[in-house]
Amino acid sequence: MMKNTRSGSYAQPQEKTVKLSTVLSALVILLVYAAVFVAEQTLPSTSILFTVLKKGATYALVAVSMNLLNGFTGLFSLGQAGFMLIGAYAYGILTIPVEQRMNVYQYYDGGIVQFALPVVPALIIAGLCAAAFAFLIGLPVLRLKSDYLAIATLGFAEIVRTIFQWDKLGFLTNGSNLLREYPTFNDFNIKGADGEVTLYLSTLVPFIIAGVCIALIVLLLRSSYGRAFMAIRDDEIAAEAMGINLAKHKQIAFCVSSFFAGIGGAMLAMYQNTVQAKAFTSAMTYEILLIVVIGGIGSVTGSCISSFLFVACSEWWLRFLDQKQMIGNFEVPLLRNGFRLVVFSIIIMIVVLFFRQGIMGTKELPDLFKPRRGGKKPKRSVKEKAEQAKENAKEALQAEEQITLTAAEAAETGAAVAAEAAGEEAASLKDKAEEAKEALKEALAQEAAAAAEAETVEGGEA
Amino acid sequence: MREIVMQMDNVTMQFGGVVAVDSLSLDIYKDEIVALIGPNGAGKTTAFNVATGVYAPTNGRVLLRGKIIAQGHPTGKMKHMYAGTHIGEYNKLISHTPDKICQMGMARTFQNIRLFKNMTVLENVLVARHMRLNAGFFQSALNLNLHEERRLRRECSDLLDMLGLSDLMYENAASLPYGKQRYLEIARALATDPRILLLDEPAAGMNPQETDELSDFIRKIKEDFNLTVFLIEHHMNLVMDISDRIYVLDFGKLIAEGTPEEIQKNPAVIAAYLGVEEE
Amino acid sequence: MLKTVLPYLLTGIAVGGQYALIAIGYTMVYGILRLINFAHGDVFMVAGILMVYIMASGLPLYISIPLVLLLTAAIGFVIERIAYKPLRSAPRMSIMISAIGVSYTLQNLVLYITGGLNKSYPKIPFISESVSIFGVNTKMVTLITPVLTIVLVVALVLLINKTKIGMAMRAVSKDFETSQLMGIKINNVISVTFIIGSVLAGVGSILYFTNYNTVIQTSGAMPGLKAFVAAVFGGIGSIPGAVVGAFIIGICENLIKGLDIILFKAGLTNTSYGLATFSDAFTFALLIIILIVKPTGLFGEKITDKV
Amino acid sequence: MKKILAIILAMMLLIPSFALADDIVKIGVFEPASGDSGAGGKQEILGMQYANKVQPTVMIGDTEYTVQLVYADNASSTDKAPSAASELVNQGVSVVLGSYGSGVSIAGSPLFAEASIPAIGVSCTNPQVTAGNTHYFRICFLDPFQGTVLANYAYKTMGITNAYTLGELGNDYDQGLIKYFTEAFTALGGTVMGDSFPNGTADFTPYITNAQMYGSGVVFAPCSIAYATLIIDQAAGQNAEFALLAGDTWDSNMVLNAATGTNLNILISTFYQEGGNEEFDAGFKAWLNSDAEAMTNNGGNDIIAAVSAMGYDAYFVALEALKAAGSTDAKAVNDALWAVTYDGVSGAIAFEATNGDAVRDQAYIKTVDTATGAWQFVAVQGIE
Repeated sequence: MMKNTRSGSYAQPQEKTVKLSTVLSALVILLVYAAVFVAEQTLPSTSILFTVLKKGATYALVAVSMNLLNGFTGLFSLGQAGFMLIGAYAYGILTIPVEQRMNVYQYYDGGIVQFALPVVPALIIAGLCAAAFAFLIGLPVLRLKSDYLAIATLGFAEIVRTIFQWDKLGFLTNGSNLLREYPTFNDFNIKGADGEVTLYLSTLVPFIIAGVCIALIVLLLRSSYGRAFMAIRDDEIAAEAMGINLAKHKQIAFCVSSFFAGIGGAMLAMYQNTVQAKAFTSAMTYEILLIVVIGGIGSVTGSCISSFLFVACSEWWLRFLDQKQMIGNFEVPLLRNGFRLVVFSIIIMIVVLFFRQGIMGTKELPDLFKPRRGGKKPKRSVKEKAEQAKENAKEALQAEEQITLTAAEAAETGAAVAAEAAGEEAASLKDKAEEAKEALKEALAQEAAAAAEAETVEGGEA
Repeated sequence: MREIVMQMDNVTMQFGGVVAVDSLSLDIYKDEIVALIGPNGAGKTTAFNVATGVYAPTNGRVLLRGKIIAQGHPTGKMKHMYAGTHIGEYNKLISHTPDKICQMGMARTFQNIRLFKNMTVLENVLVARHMRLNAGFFQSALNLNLHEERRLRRECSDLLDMLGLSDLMYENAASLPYGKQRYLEIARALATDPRILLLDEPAAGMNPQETDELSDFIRKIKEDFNLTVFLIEHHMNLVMDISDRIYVLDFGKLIAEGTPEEIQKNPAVIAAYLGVEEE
Repeated sequence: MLKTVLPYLLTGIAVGGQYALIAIGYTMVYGILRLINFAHGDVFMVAGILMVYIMASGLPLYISIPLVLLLTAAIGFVIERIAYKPLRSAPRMSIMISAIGVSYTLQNLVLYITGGLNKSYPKIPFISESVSIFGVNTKMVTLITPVLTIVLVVALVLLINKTKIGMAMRAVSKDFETSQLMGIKINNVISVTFIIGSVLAGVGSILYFTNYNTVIQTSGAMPGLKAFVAAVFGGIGSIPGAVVGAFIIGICENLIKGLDIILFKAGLTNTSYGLATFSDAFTFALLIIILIVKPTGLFGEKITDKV
Repeated sequence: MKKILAIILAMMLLIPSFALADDIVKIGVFEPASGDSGAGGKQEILGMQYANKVQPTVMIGDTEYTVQLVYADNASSTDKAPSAASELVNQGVSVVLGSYGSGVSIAGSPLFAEASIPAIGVSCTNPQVTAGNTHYFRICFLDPFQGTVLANYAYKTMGITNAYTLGELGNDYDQGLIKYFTEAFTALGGTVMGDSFPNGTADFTPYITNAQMYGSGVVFAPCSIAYATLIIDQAAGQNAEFALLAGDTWDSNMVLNAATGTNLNILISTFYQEGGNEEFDAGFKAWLNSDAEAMTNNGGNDIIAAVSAMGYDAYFVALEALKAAGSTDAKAVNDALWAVTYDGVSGAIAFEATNGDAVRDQAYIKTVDTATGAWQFVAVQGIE
């Protein structure tokens, strides 16, 4: 009944290109790592490039973890800074060398923890701590709908911040004071006997940590669970009707995301050399959210790229906007402290308003290497499509007419109030209206696209 | 006596003061195709929603293959507002979430198509297999269940092949034409391994020729998948063509039941559909 | 005992009134657009900054106050037109992100203009004066705030219930699509909502900053967030709810700040636990609790899911 | 679109490399120009800028170098501090001045250490800034000193036995000073009650009520200026009878502005008292009055903040170190710094040999003359 000329032959090349593009992507990633390694050995280690790369890698992980929630599971959570804080503190508390504790916990007699863990176990525990908190808070709040969830998680982050600053817990958290002296990125450099660095790894290691974590997230997204998350994002009700336990899967996504946010927090602690709860404000969450948006909600690649761009722009490239610049004798107007942030926020608003897809949309790295399909389509299918679109449009129009009529009826009998009370009727009515609108939009878009395509094809032939 | 696959006992669904479904009782036997018809706003979709666990019934119960999947009686404010009958018969509250009911073998489609729009056709179907996954979370999350994953993909692409959607396997679900989206929704429901399939207006928006194709298709899947089918539909040709039995709802009440021939002749049904000259 | 609690109650009521004026803006916008207008707190802050600059330019009070309110209304209107209107059909998350973006932009703009230094708010005669009530010293504004808040709220409720535009607003908040089909000019209604919300935030800002006389770019964030919590607490979409919620939060917050000493005076403890630390955390804990126990808030209406 | 963006970004990369290269020595200014400590940071920068105006060149060896100040805003935040520090390192500065605020100094410290660049803390009073390293110096006194000085003054000179402390939650400066103050005050036999307020607090009336209820004779509130003005205003509104006591952060004309016309008793400890050096005072005021932007950054009037004087001194200490090192090489400057002594406007500066802290045993206590809106010298107070 649906015989098509392209039948069957379509799937095969698809498979092949997937493989090719995967290989190419892997190559690109490998090149990036190699470049980082080489740059680190050749350029002076104090170059700001490395500072930016370290923070970029950290933010990339956090942004991807946030994307897992917001972009792939459709849970709008604003608690990221809170989970990072937990991770950062867990890492700091567990890794400060025992002999330094008296020094760091200067007001709390060296604190209660009197041992130090190696970096990797501490990182994992940092993630687990964040995940454990996420589990507890997730039980009640994940039932909430989108924006309520956002505000509840935001509130949660604020509560966490307060608790960690409370001086009565100072024996553990050092109260309002800094945690420091724990291993930082620079401790990954390999030093010779004379104390000189023989092999620089302080940038590569954060790249590796972030890379491994992001790879794990990508694997998760590609798994059956990842599909379930995306199904929940696309349509919660349908997902539930298809046998997906919403509570369980939301909880999993929330905990996994927080786990990696915790590790990201620990990385941030290593980057900052010190940890202080004060820095983990909602502004930090917003920053990460904006990174996700700029990169494209629902694209891991996008989050990674944009986090490096974001960090580089805000903390390096645009810094010159904060200082007076002279071109010859002419002083460039407007440039003074704070201008960088103004320019930056305007760029962000432009992205949010006009480039809603962000850098990558929902595309991933391998998608960039796939041949574009549009150009290959035979002319006939274009015409078919156009016709189909027109038909759809007609149908939608009719449907809408009908809805307007029924809506008018509803209005007569007491407008919206009655419509709501009527339960099923209201629901079906509204759905129909939505459906029709969507169909109409789609149809119009399809028609336009088809027309455009037809034109280009014809143009090409002429 | 044949096995009853699904049974509704005196199901009442009341929203505020409005009784959407009023003491509905029906039985659906194995291997039947049963239709639920009625004018707009008769409460058909509400009945579906109660059966699939979206709404908990205000009163009454639903059984799936002999097991109670939903049972309720008026509580809280509803105690005073309740306008239905059979009060006090269903004292134990039982409710399952829709996912649990789906796992127990009842799958559905939606009146307004609810596909996972940003996922491919194949992925849409794969999602429906998720609950039957053997691998645990970590095994799956680390992609260690390659074998199972490959099997799932094969099964799903076979299913799509069977439904004539295989050439669209890697298309985005949202980019499918309307008719195909309806078929995809059915394919997705079938992928959950259902015993009984609930179709909510599967022919909505289809032209007569497509509707005919659809009725053949429903018969075919019923045979191939060994299904029981329960559907809501407005296209009378389709209903009369494929139904073994028909239930008719009007203002939430069951006004008739019987074979297509009986229903066509039933004066109450005719009155409900065409309206009766008063006096 | 009462003597101990009274000063906290008094400031609590004043703070509550100021939160209430901000909360109304949140609740009205949410009622209509289902959008948490994250930028609302910053509009409140900008109103404060405007007042600083306008008064500094030497305009008399009776011109500068209306001018500030007018400009604040204009800002609210422009924000809606630029940042929210183009996204009307976009997913809700996009609009919310846009709101966060606007908030970020406003803060940075003010940072740039003021140089990140806190500006002291001009003293407004009469309401800045100190008064003594029941032996407690406070500012006049503390007494005026609740009264003015109630007056404004009553006026607003009348506007919503008695006027044509009010009816349109109610209709839109009940059912966005249907009212559009009924011929209500959605964009006008939304603009009016934003203007009303902004003006009230402007009034709130005059009261608030007269009390706490410093404005800085981050001044709006916390009051904004708390006002939003108040709106949710009272049942979002409900104006009386927002007002009641705001007063409850204002009073609770202040009582917690004094909890140590209240317990101390009551003879329950003799050490300081530093409970005042949790005054902000408490607000958010309250939010999470109310969302779990009664997601619709105190006065919210139940919204049934459609399938 | 994306291409254009890429080109723009590439161009931005090139811009910073325009700097010219003839005989310039760069001094990094690692200060907050935004965030909670923005106001204080700016006043500290003013001192450096004025010093740069007074002495724009330095003789290193036989060559006269022009001194260029390179700024990096650490935004008062530990998560922005490393990249700001890195920016300075990248610009090739020989020595760093700053920061206002100890947390950011500690966060930036390892980056300076890695590049072997010495840093001179101007007003970061936390012991941990210089502890255990050889590259961070400071010209101001430390928290334990300041806290003890104030406790001594309150208990011994003012004769107060009941104190209330109020600090920002999560701010190590506030909490550190309070800690030392409390220890010293209770050791003397006084009692101390206290609260912490969350970041962003505007409503201090309940805390002031708390202090009144405890019957405290003095409120020790060593918080940042933004909160200081609020506390002063609200304390005045409640007719507070206690004295307000604070550390060096309150030495700002914003505090003066807020306190003028009230009948509060405000006492602070600080590094410098206007009138300590007539020449500096006159010159600095003249400069402020001639430069509108500097005036704005100083809060709109020409009262000299102690941190400005400290910034001024820090600049000259850096020049001394450069002269002594005889080269612009950061490592050489670091080595030379240990032996640098300088007679600055805020007093004689020398570094002790373990941590590189300033050798200072006295603080100025001053009070606000609420009628005229000026600082009034009260006493010089040491630990004993």
